[in-house]
Formats: sequence, structure tokens, C-alpha cells
Amino acid sequence: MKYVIAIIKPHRLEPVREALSRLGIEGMTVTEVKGFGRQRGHKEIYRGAEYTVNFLPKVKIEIALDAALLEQAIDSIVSAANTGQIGDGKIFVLDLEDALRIRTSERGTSAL
Amino acid sequence: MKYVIAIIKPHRLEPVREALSRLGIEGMTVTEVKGFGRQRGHKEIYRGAEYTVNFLPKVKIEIALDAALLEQAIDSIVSAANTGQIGDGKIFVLDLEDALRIRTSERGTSAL
Amino acid sequence: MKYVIAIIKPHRLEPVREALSRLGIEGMTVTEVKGFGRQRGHKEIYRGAEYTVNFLPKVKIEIALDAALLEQAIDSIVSAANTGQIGDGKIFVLDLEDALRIRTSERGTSAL
Amino acid sequence: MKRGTAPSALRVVVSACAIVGALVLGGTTPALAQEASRGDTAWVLTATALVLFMTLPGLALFYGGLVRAQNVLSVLMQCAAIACLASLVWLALGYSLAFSSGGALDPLIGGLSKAFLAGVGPDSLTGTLPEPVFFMFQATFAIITPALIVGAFPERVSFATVLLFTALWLVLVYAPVCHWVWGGGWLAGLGAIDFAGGLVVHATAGTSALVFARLLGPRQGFPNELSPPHNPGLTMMGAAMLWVGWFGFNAGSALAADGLAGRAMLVTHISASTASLTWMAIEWSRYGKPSLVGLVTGTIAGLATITPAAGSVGPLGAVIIGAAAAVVCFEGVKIVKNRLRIDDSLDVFAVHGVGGILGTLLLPLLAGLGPLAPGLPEGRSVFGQLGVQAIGVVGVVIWSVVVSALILLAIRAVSRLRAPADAETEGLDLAVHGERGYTL
Amino acid sequence: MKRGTAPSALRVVVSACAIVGALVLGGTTPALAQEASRGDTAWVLTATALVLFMTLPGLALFYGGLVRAQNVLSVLMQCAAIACLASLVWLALGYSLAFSSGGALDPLIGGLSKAFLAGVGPDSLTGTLPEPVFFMFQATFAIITPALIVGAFPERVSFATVLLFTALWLVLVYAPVCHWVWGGGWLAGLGAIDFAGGLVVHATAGTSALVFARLLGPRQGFPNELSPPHNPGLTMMGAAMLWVGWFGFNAGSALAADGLAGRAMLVTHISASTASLTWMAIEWSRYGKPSLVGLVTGTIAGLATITPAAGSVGPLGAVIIGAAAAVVCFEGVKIVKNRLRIDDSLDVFAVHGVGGILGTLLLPLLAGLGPLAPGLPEGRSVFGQLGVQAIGVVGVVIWSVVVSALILLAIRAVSRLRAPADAETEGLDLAVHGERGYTL
Amino acid sequence: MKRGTAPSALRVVVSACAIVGALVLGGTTPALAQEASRGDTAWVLTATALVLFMTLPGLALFYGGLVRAQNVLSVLMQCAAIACLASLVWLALGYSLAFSSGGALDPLIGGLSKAFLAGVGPDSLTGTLPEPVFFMFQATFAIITPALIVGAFPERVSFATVLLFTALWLVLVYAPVCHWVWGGGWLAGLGAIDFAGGLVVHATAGTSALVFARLLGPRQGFPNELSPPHNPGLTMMGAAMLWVGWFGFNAGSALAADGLAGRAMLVTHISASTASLTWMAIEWSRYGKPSLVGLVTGTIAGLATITPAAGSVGPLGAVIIGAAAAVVCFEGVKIVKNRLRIDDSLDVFAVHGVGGILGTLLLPLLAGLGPLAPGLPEGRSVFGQLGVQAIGVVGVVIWSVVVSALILLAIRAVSRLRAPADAETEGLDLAVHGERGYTL
Ligand SMILES: Nc1ncnc2c1ncn2[C@@H]1O[C@H](COP(=O)(O)OP(=O)(O)O)[C@@H](O)[C@H]1O
Ligand SMILES: Nc1ncnc2c1ncn2[C@@H]1O[C@H](COP(=O)(O)OP(=O)(O)O)[C@@H](O)[C@H]1O
Ligand SMILES: Nc1ncnc2c1ncn2[C@@H]1O[C@H](COP(=O)(O)OP(=O)(O)O)[C@@H](O)[C@H]1O
Repeated sequence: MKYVIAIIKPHRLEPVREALSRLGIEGMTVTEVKGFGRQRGHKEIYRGAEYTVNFLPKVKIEIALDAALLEQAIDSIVSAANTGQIGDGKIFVLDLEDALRIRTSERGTSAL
Repeated sequence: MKYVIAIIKPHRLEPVREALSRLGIEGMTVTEVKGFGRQRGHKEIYRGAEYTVNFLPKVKIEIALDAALLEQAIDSIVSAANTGQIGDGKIFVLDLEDALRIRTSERGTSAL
Repeated sequence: MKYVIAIIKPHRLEPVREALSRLGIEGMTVTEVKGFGRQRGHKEIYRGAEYTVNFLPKVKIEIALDAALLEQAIDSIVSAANTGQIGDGKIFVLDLEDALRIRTSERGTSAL
Repeated sequence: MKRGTAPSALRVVVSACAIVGALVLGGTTPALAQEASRGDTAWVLTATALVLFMTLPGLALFYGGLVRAQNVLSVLMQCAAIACLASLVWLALGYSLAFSSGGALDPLIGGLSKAFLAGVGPDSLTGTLPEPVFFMFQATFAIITPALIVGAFPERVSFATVLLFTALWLVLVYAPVCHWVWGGGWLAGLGAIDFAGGLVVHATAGTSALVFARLLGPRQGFPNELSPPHNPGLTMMGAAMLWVGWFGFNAGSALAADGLAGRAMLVTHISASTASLTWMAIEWSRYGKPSLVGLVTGTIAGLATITPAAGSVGPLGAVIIGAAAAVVCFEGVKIVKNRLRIDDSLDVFAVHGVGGILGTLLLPLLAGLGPLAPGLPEGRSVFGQLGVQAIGVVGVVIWSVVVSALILLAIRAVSRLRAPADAETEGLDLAVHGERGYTL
Repeated sequence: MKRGTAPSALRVVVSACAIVGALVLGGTTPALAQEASRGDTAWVLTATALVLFMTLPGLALFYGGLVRAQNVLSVLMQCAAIACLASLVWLALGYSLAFSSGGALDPLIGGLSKAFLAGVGPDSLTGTLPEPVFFMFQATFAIITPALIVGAFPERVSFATVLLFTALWLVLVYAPVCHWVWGGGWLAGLGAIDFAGGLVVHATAGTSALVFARLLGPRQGFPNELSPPHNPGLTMMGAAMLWVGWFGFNAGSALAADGLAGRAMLVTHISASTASLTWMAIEWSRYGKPSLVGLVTGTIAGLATITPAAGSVGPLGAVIIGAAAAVVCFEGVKIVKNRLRIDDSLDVFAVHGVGGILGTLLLPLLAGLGPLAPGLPEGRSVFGQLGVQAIGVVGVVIWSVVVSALILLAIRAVSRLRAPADAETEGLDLAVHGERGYTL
Repeated sequence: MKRGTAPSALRVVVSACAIVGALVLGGTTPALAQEASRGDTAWVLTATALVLFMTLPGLALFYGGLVRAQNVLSVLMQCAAIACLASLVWLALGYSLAFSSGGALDPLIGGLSKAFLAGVGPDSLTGTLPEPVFFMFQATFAIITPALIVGAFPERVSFATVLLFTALWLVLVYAPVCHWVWGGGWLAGLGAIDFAGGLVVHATAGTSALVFARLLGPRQGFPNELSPPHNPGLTMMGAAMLWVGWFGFNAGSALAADGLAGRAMLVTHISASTASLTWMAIEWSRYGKPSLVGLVTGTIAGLATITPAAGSVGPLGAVIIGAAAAVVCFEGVKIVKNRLRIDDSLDVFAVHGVGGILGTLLLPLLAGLGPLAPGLPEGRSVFGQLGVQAIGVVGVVIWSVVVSALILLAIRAVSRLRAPADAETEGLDLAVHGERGYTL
């Protein structure tokens, strides 16, 4: 099993979710995060004083999935999240040793 | 060492924390997240118009721990977080290569 | 590649970011989290009643990086985040199998 | 405005020559012989503060709570900028067009003799009020009316368009209609009754809002993927301020601290209470959950609907008006959204437009009902008055719709109505105003 | 209410036959021969708006900031719905029961002759006020009093129960007590002084709240695992609005724009200031941290405590009342929570109940103190008056406690007092009203 | 204050012996022979509520929205505590020092004969107002003036220092200046015109704020790493309340419900509107984005600037004052921050200080301009008056700066001005008051 972490632009969350759901991946966990990267933050000006906001609002999606689905899932995310502009985000893949569904104590891929 | 990620219902946080603390696990990091899964979100109706809220508020707990404690910790989480209802959440286990306490620069299990 | 998770005190975020940037690490993802650990939470008193706040506000930094940069990065974080007081936080290191830049579909270290 | 129903106005014979008559008798000429009353002045100064409070911050918060968090500041900004702009336009043109004599054109529009308050001296009176007091009271009406329209276009409108539209609309729609009804124009001549602005305020704003929403087009995601109100507590706070301020709006429209003001306040309050509970009951029975947003929407519907009738009905009439307001406006909301599929985002037409018209038409039917009900002015029949009211509604609605559409088409010809799509996605707060609502 | 202390009332001999006497002399019969005063009317119209503002949104925000974020809307909803419902009950029954003559039962309760304002004409006066103005001013008192009780039951009550309780309570507790004190009932006959509602408003609401909290049971997690106030800024905002509105409440109770109103405003302000600082000082010295929630709790304690005495003391008396309010209510809060272990969640009893009673009893002792102090009405002795005040307190407290308990037991017999436990866990906003307070 | 410009004051000859003259003629002796006016009293009672509303919660919210989320409660707390403390100081000393006769010292300061309102009876009048009404109206000015200074020191000040400074400043700066201008002191004697507090309120607070900010030192991170305003919506809400309340501030300063009050309200409103739009336009053209924080800063600048002139100019003058206010204060903000590099965090000096002084000096130039403009009092020349106004400015500024600095140096000698650096980092809410602003 793999643990996929995708950092994307907030308004691409819905499309990504739909794309994954077409693959049969319904489960995921989403966090609002602040992203730092090549895409620059913005400046706000209040009463003539500049306030630099270095970070950009991003959304982090975490998905535990069967290794067999990995490449398809990556493709789906890329195509739904890609706007072609800097700051579109990243996908990180980690190895997942075990998974467990709390309600039933099922383990492994059947827990996903 | 293992890195355990548990997604649970928000109101189970306190019981889980207490259960883990009985095992001697005091350290953990908690994030408010939005969960998508089999449990469905709800609808809100404002002035006759329906607004679908797809996600559910969940809490993500991250715990770095000694591999020896893993099964006990999983059991504790399951028993404290289980309500028997859909949406109780998941536990994911990743391998943790290293850990370090910033204050003392201790590394490995003694840093936890 | 490695996936580094650092939990630090909120007001050390800026120094840490600057220290990493001096190493050429510009990309990172930051989340506001609640920390539980040895450092105790505080009490608030409203109208004579005590409310215990167990957690402490912390900031979680996630950095995907080339394994070659790992030790330098850890050193930078430690020196920028260390205040010598309990609760300074932790650094966790996980193995990162793959990384991908959504905009270009580059993979591996060139995606970071 | 009491003046529409004041004794001097009643003398105006409802006749074919009503329009000419209005020119001659000038139902609204300030009674110059009178002395200023300190008590009346005290109350109308207070009422002025209350009506300003309705817009700033009342209406702004009411609307601000209903949009996405990324647009809250843009809504507050629109309301504030409209208030400022309307004030200057009122000083330069509006007041004079509404309340000075228009000479031969008087049935249709006032003149420019009072532009910048020219010719108004320290002792000028309007009724028992120093004229600056009357000017200011009316100014707060000229502020809130265009501000109401904000509910039609939030989260996607171009800010420059809002300003341009407001200035033109105030001169071309509000000032004339105000003159027709309260300034001695043709509707005053016909004997139309509009105590505090069912036509002048709510029907003009409500129908213009519908036109605006239609020409502007819907928000991204309308109707199925919108975000719920980001802060219903703000909306409730705003509604509460509107309620309190409405005491100034309606009871202040008596232009005196007397029993008429007291009764107007009373029926206003009863209508608001009844409409709130009725709306709540409808939601409770249909959806199983009575919502705060629903209850306070009922409040506003009840307030808008009683507005034209606040000088003409007793408490029992107010109960009926309140209940009718909730039932009819509730359906109105659904019809606009689901049937017409117009994204009048915060329901300006369904609440204010429908409410103002409903109250205008219910007025003759309920004027005589129950204790404390004053009845219609002497010599008016229920159905005769109903006819006059209906003429008023038709005239005001047509004028508002047509002129608003023309203004918007003109703006669209030279500029754009909508903010760029990117700005809409990102939220207007950051994209247009460079600010964020919450940095918690 | 000035009327309890007005010259005509003073003539009433404190004697065994006081109750009968009250029936005959009718200390509160409106002086029909008088003319309406525009100045007084202007002020009481304003005061009415101010007192409505206390509840909507003042009190709602004050309470709303103190609960969990998941319950903020439910608290605002309860306050708003109570305000609407109380208004209609006041129109239908309350006003008449409180302020019309009850015939043979008059010492205990008024009659129904003024239900729906029957018999009130356009020229009816109460003192120098048109009667609709007096009706509305009193309506805002009938709104805030049951709304105060919201603080006893938030985060767990059944919404239907809130509505049912409010309607019954207003008729069975508020209207009678109001009649006793301000409507010419037995306490007026005895000469009890309650200028603006220490007994009528704060003692009734405060003690009923304690009963409600006791019968309802505590919140999940009481007393050790509760969430802290989710938004103390809202609470401060509400407290500030309550303070400003209280100027209408207390100075409006003079029912005239005169020196009495001015002095009432002054002592109200001084008591609030003193109590705020005293509460702050207590917290600072005990806990090392002066909190905003503490300071504004002191404000409300100071305001509630001066309320009955606002017509009877000078500024020096107000300083003492304010300081006493903070000290006593601060202890009251701790006793209810820690000793009685009743989850009167937002301290309605300890602040309003204790404050209202304290002020009622301090009044005779401080009436003559310092400059601008009017002293007791001629012919009253300090201890005689203290006795009368004590009788008032005992009578009002017993009535409120017993009748509130009976109402709640009756409701419990046919329905439920609490929301389902699940709804409580999830938060009432989403579970009961289908809304969320913040979508940021 | 109307009194500075009242006919009796005009008789005071502008001459070298002005100071002596003031002692003798006592330009501000209340006309004891007059009767109280219910209408005037109604209006000033209302205005008092409005001015309290400006501080609580208006100003508190205005400031609270501009700081970091971790400091919002501390700002609200500072405003509330200052309001309470100022009220008590005003009762004990301030009112008497400002408005009683100071005997031989009267040009400089009043006496203590009215401390705790000693000697004020139930029938004491100030003009047509019962004296307690005048006392309370003035009390609300004594509240807001020190509260304005909060904008200079938020996010880092020691709370105890705030309290100590307020008490001393009120007695040593505010009360004397108030006496000079409105209490019959030397500036009244010279004929300085300050209708509602350009000098007394805004110049004193603004310049003292600058001194405070300078002596206190900047916030951590000033000027480059500050957090943006955490909640501009709160700031707008506060600004709106300030605007509405300012109607009480300026129109209430007529101390009567008359045409002067009406005109004062009118010009206040026009200046605020113009300044808001002007500020918006400047930002729009310079930065491409008109911000809400900018617009409402313009509002406050426009209001502060018209304040001294609200009794002396017509609407055209108000337009000019509003436009000037925005342009000059906008530059002022930048100069203080970028040139002087003083962290007057919320721009008290640049907005209030500069605005108040600007209005004071523009007054003679614009007094005669356009319709409804009253012109200068008879016998005054534009440049003569300008000279007097300039003397007023210089005198008030020097006094405020010097005395404020002395107070702060004294406090620094015995205690600390700043909160501990840790508390500043963590946020004052939790560190000093033990509370958190938002638990969502
Ligand atoms: N090395 C990294 N580790 C973790 N997150 C990263 C890293 N680099 C970038 N990110 C995240 O991805 C987001 C997008 O990265 P950025 O460099 O701005 O653009 P792009 O994705 O086009 O390369 C950042 O805002 C940040 O949240
Ligand atoms: N594959 C997944 N990857 C990451 N998080 C998941 C995944 N599936 C579920 N979750 C998280 O677990 C929560 C519960 O899952 P759900 O399918 O609703 O019920 P259950 O836990 O009973 O199977 C979700 O809300 C989501 O936060
Ligand atoms: N075992 C753990 N797993 C995950 N996070 C932890 C763990 N232990 C501590 N943390 C995080 O690190 C923070 C600091 O830990 P703490 O024990 O308080 O102090 P220190 O870092 O000085 O050892 C905690 O608030 C928590 O967020």
C-alpha cells in the first residue's frame, strides 16, 4: 500500500476529488495548509504600509491506497489539478506499512 | 520506530488521548481535517436552497512511537475511538527512520 | 529522497524558513497543529471556573528533500527552532519513494 | 412619509386632473408659518442616526454574513462606498430633484433649485423640522435604498460598476420615484399612500435588483455548488440592527414625536415579530429544522412589508401583514431561484421587492381592522384606494425595471459588469480590494 | 418605572390596608387630563429602540460569545425567537394583564380589557406619552426579561421547550409581577420602589433561570471539561450594547426627558463603571490576570444592581452599589457553580438575580447619600422602606421560583426539556438548526 | 460645543486682556434663568448614548480588527477599562476641573467645587439642559478621548500603565484643555472656536498618542514584519458605529434639538462621505486596489476633521474639509511611519491629531462658503480668527505633548511601559488577560 500526499491549489480540490472517485477512490483526508515554494506570496497594503504574506493557501490531500492503483491515481490528480501555472503543487508517495479501519478492525487494503 | 496516523471523530480525541497516556504515550500532534469517505456529508438548507457539505470534520492524530508499542497503541486507539458507526476512521502505519528532539538533539527512540 | 516532518513553536517558523532557504530549500508545506507532549497546556479562568487547555499551538513543517541534504537541513532546523525550553518540538524523518511536480509531471528530486 | 397622508394631502381631489392638481396645490410645500418643534426635531435627529445605522453597519453585516468568507469585505465595502456616494449625489442633485418644485415637470420630477441646498436658510422649515434635519433624514433613505441592491450582485460584480450604477440609479430611478410619492408628484396627486417607502424604497430596489442579477448572470457554481453562508451570526447581528433602525425608518417617517410615530413603531414591531415566527414555522415544518438565517429573513420581510402601511394599520393588521409577508416572500425566494433561475443572490427582490409591493396592496384592505387602526383617509374607499395603490405599484415597477436595465446596458456598452472570473474564483476581497477577511 | 415613585404614589399610606388602598387610589392611573409632550415622547421612542437593541443583538451576542462555537447560532436563535414570541404574547395578553385594571383581582393581576390594545384610541395617554409609545417601551422590557433566562440553558435545551416556556412564563410570572409593581398591584400599594426593574426584570429572570438550570441538568462535561468561551470579543460587543441600551432602560423609565432621566442615566453609568473595575480588580488580585470576560461581567452586574435604585440614589450611592454588585455577584457565581453545583451556564442568577435583589435592598440605605441624591419619598423611613423592599423581594422570588418550576414540570410531563444527547455532542447549531456558525 | 460660539461668548473682546476678561465675563456661565427644554433634553440624552456607543463598542472594534488575532481582546479590554476609569475620574475631578469656576486660576483650570457633583441640585441647569444631562454628555467625551490613544500602543503596552496614564492624563491634559476651550478658560476668552472637540478631543489625543508611541518604542517586527489586520470586518463595523455615534458627538454638541444641530449633523455626514471616497480614490490610483480599511480610515479622518468646524461651515465647506482630511491624513500616515519611523500603530496622530488640527485651521477659511454656511461670528475677520485658531492649536499641542511626556517619564521611573517581550510574542490576550480571542 502507498500513502500519497498531494499539495494542490484550493479551488482544484473538487475536480481532484471527482477524478479520484471515478477511479473508485472515495476515501481521503484533506487539510488546509500554507504553502511555500517558487510561487511567491502576495503583498497587502494597509494604510500605505506593506504586509508581505509569504505563504499561499494550499490544500493537502492524503490518500492511502493499494499500490496497484498508484499510477492511475497520480495521473488523475495531475490532470485534475494541473492549471499549467506555477504553484500547481506536488505529489509525494510514501510506503504504507499497514492500515486499519477503526469500526471493524479490518486491516490491510480491505481497510481502505 | 513507527509513525502512526489516526483519523478519528473529533469528540473521540479526549478518550484516545487518555487511552494512549495510560500506555505512557504522552506525545502526539493533532490536526483538524476534513474527511471524505463512505460516511456521507450533510446538507444544509438556507432560504430553501440546498448546500451540500461533502466532507466531515475529523481529527488527525500523528504519533511517533517505538515499534514495540505499536500493537498496544493501535488497540488503545481502536477501543477509545470505536463507536461502531460508519465514519469512525482509520489508522495508518508508516515506517519512521529517525526522530530528533529539537531541544536536546537526542535522536531515535529517546527523542520521543 | 526523505520526507521531513518538523513540529516547532509557531514563532520559530520564520527563522526556520530563513535557515532552510539559506540551504537552498525553498519549498515546504506548513500546517497549524495542536501539540501534546511534556510541555503542559495552560489554564484559563472565566468567571472563577477553570478551563484546562491541554494542547499547545504548534506549527508542523513538511519538507520533501534530497537525502543528501538531510543532515544539513536537520541542523538548520535545530539551530533556528531551538530555544532551549521544553516544547521546542521534534523532527521526524520518513523515507520518500517518489515525488512529482503537478505542473510539469517531473518526477524524483527534480520535482522538489 | 407622513406627508403623503397628511391632512393637506388629503384635500387633493382624486380626479383626472390629479397630476395638474399636484402641481398647483403642492401637497408638500413646507408649512412655513409653523414653528420648529424641539421634540419633533429631537426624534427625527435620532431617527436619522437609526436609519444610517441600518446601512452602516446593519445591512452590510446582514449581507456580509451570507456570502463566502473570501467575499465578506467586498460586500462591506460595497455598502460603505454606496453610502458615501449616495450622500454626495443626494446633496448635489437627489434632494432637489425629489423635494423641490419641478415647475411644469413637477408631476414627474423636481427641479434643481435646491441643489447643494441652495436657498435653504438657517430658519427653513419642513413641517415642524428645520430643513437640514429633513434633508438628513431623507439622505439616510437615499443611502439604504441603493445599498439594498448589493444583495443582487455580490461575489462577482465589478466594483467600478457598482459605483457608476449607484450614482446614475439614484438620480434616474430613486429621485423621480421619491418625488412622485413624497415630493408632490403624480402619485401623491393620485393619493397613493406609502408611509415609509414600500414603493419608494423597497419596490424600486427590489425590482432593480432582479434586473441587475439577470443582466449580470449568476455566480460560478449557481445553483448547485454554492458555499453556505459563512457567518450567520453576522447576518443575525445585521438583521437585529436593521430591526432597531427600522424604528427610526418607520416611526421617524411620522416626522414628529407623536402618537402616529408611536403607532408606526408598534405595528412595525408586531409585523417583524410575526413574520419571523411564521418563516421559522414554515422551515420547521418543511425541513424539520428552524434556522437562524430563516428567522431573520422573515424579520426583514415583515419589516419591508409593513413599511408602506405603517401609518395606516393597527396591530391586528400588522399581524396579518407579518404573516403574509413570510408566506409570500418565502415562496418568492423559491420561485426566483428555482423557477426563474435568476441568481438574485441574497434575495433582494423576493424579500424587499415582493414585500414592499405586498404591503402597498394590503394596506387598503387592512387599514380599518381592529383596535388602534386609523382606517383610510376620509373619503377614500377600500377599492378605490386599492386601485390607486395598484397604479403606484405598476408605475414604480415599470420605471425601475426599464431605467435600471438601460443604465446597466449603457455601462455594459462601455465597460464590464462582472469582475474577472479569476477574481471571482479567488474571492473579491483579495483580488479586488487586496485584503483578507480573517487572519486568525 | 418612575410611576412607582411618582408623587401620586407617595400619597399611598403604607398600612395594613395597602392592598385595598391600591385598588382605590390606583397609583398608576394615567393622568388623562395631561397633554402629550413631544420631548418626552421623543425620548421614550428613542429609549424603546435602545432597549430592543439590548436584546437584539446585545444580549444575544453577550451570551453567544460565551458558548462553544458549535452552539453560537442556537443562542442567537433562542434570543431572537423569544423576542418575537414575547412581542406577540405581550400584545395579546401581557400588556393588558400588567397595565389594565384587574377589578377585584387588581392587587394580583390586571384584566383583559386591553388585550390587543382594545379600547386604546389615537389620543390615549399614559402620563405625557401616547399610549402606543408606553406600550412599546414596556414591550421591550417584556422581551429582554425572558431572553435573560437563555443564559441558564444554552448548549443543551430543547428549542421547542424554550418557546413554550417563554409564552407561559410571560403570562404567569412576568405579567403578574409587573402588575404588582408597576401596574398598581399589591407591591405598588405597599410602596415598594423598583425604578426600572430590579424586581420585575432581574429578580424574576434570575431566580427562574436557576430553577430552569436545576431542572434541566448540567451540560455534558460540567463542571470540569467545558470549553472556554469561543469568542470573548462577541461577548464584549454585546456587553457594550447592553450598556448603551441600559441608558434607555433606566433613563427611559423616567418616562420623561427631564432631570430625573438625566440622573438615572448618570447613576447607571457610574455603577456600571465601578462594578467593571471592581470585578477586574478582584480577578487581577486573585488570578493575576484581569480578563475581558470578567470586566464585562462586572459591567452587567453593576447595571442590573443599579436598576431598581436608578431613581433613588446619587452618584456616591452609585459607586457603592457598583462596588457591592461586583463583590457580591462575583461570590454568587462561585457559590452557584461550586457549592450548589448548578449549571446556570452563563450565570443568570448570580449576576441578574443577585444583582436585582441586592440593588432593591441597598436602595433605602443609600437613597440619601451624597450630592444629587433624592432621598426616599417623603414620609418613608429607611428601615420601613427596607422592610417593604424585603417583602417585595420575598414575594417576587417565591412566585418566580414556584411558578417557573410548575411550568417546567408541566412541560416535562408532556415533552422533553433537553435536546437529544447526540445533538448536544454535535452542537445545537448543526443538529437542531441545520447551520454552522463559521465557515472560514 | 455650542457654548464656545454662543452669543454671550462673542461679546468677549479679543484683546490683550482676554485672559482676564474671561475670568470676569465667564463666557460659559450657564444661563440659570432659563427653563429646561424637554426636546433639547431628549436629544442630548440620546446623543450621550450615541457617544458612549462610539467607544463601546465602536472604537474598540475599530481598533480591535486592526491588530493581530492574539491581541484583539487586549485592545477591547483597554478601551473598556479606560471607559470605566475615565468615568470615575470625571466624576471625582474631571468635570469640576473643566466646568466649574477656577477662581483666580480660571483661565487655566476650573476648581474643585463640583467634585462628585457637589452643589448640583435637582434643578441645576446648563443652558436648557438639566445639569446631570450635561455632565453625562461631557462624560462620554472624557471617555472617548483617552480611549483614542489606545491606537498608539496596542500589542505591547503594559496594561497597568494604560490605567495609570489614563487617570493622570485625564486630570492633567484633558480637563485643563477642556476648561480652556469650553469651560471659560483662556482660549474661550480669546474666542477660539472648537464646536465639538477638534482641539479638546482630537488634537490632545492625537499628539499625546505620538508621544506615547515614541516613548514606548515600536512593536516587534516594526516596520517590515508586522501581521496584517486580522479582521477588517470588525474594523468596518467599528467605523460604522463611530460614524453613527458621531451624529451624537457633533450634533449633540449643539446642546439643543434645533437647526444648528441639524446642520452640524449634515456637514458631519458630508465630510465623512467625501473623505471616505477620497481616501478610496487615492488608494485605487496608487495601489490599484481600493481597500475597506482605507475607506473607513478616510471616514474617521473626515469625521475628526469636521469636528471643530461642525458649527461653522455649510455643506460645501464640508466637502472641502472632507477631501482635505483624506489627502492630508493619508500623507500624515506615511510620514509618521516612514519618515519619523514612529510606530503609532493605528495612526492616532495622523488621523485624529492631524485631522483635528486641520479642521481647526480650515474653519475660518470655509466658514462663509456656500449655502447654509453660517459664517464667522459677527465682528470676526477670517485672518483674525485664523490667528486665534492657530494660537489654540499651538497651545493645546504644546501642553499635550509636554504633559503626556512627563506623565510617561514618571511612570517609567517607577514601573515599566511595555509588557514583557515574551508576552508580546505570545500575544497579550493570553499572556496578560488569560483569554483567547477565537476558539473556533
Ligand atoms: N520540497 C517541498 N516539500 C514539501 N512541500 C513542498 C515542497 N516544495 C513545494 N511544496 C509545496 O508545493 C507547493 C507548490 O510549490 P511551488 O514551488 O510554489 O510550485 P510548483 O508546484 O509549480 O513547483 C508549495 O506551496 C508547497 O506547499
Ligand atoms: N483511503 C483513505 N485515505 C486517507 N484517509 C481516508 C481514506 N479513507 C477514509 N479516510 C478517512 O477516514 C475517515 C472515515 O472513513 P469512512 O470511509 O467515512 O468510514 P470508515 O472509517 O467507517 O470506513 C474519512 O472521513 C477520511 O478522513
Ligand atoms: N511521539 C510524538 N509523536 C508526534 N508528535 C509528538 C510526539 N511527541 C511530541 N510531539 C510533538 O512535539 C511537541 C513538543 O513535544 P514536548 O514533549 O512538549 O517537548 P519537547 O519537544 O521539548 O520534547 C508536542 O507538542 C507535539 O506536537
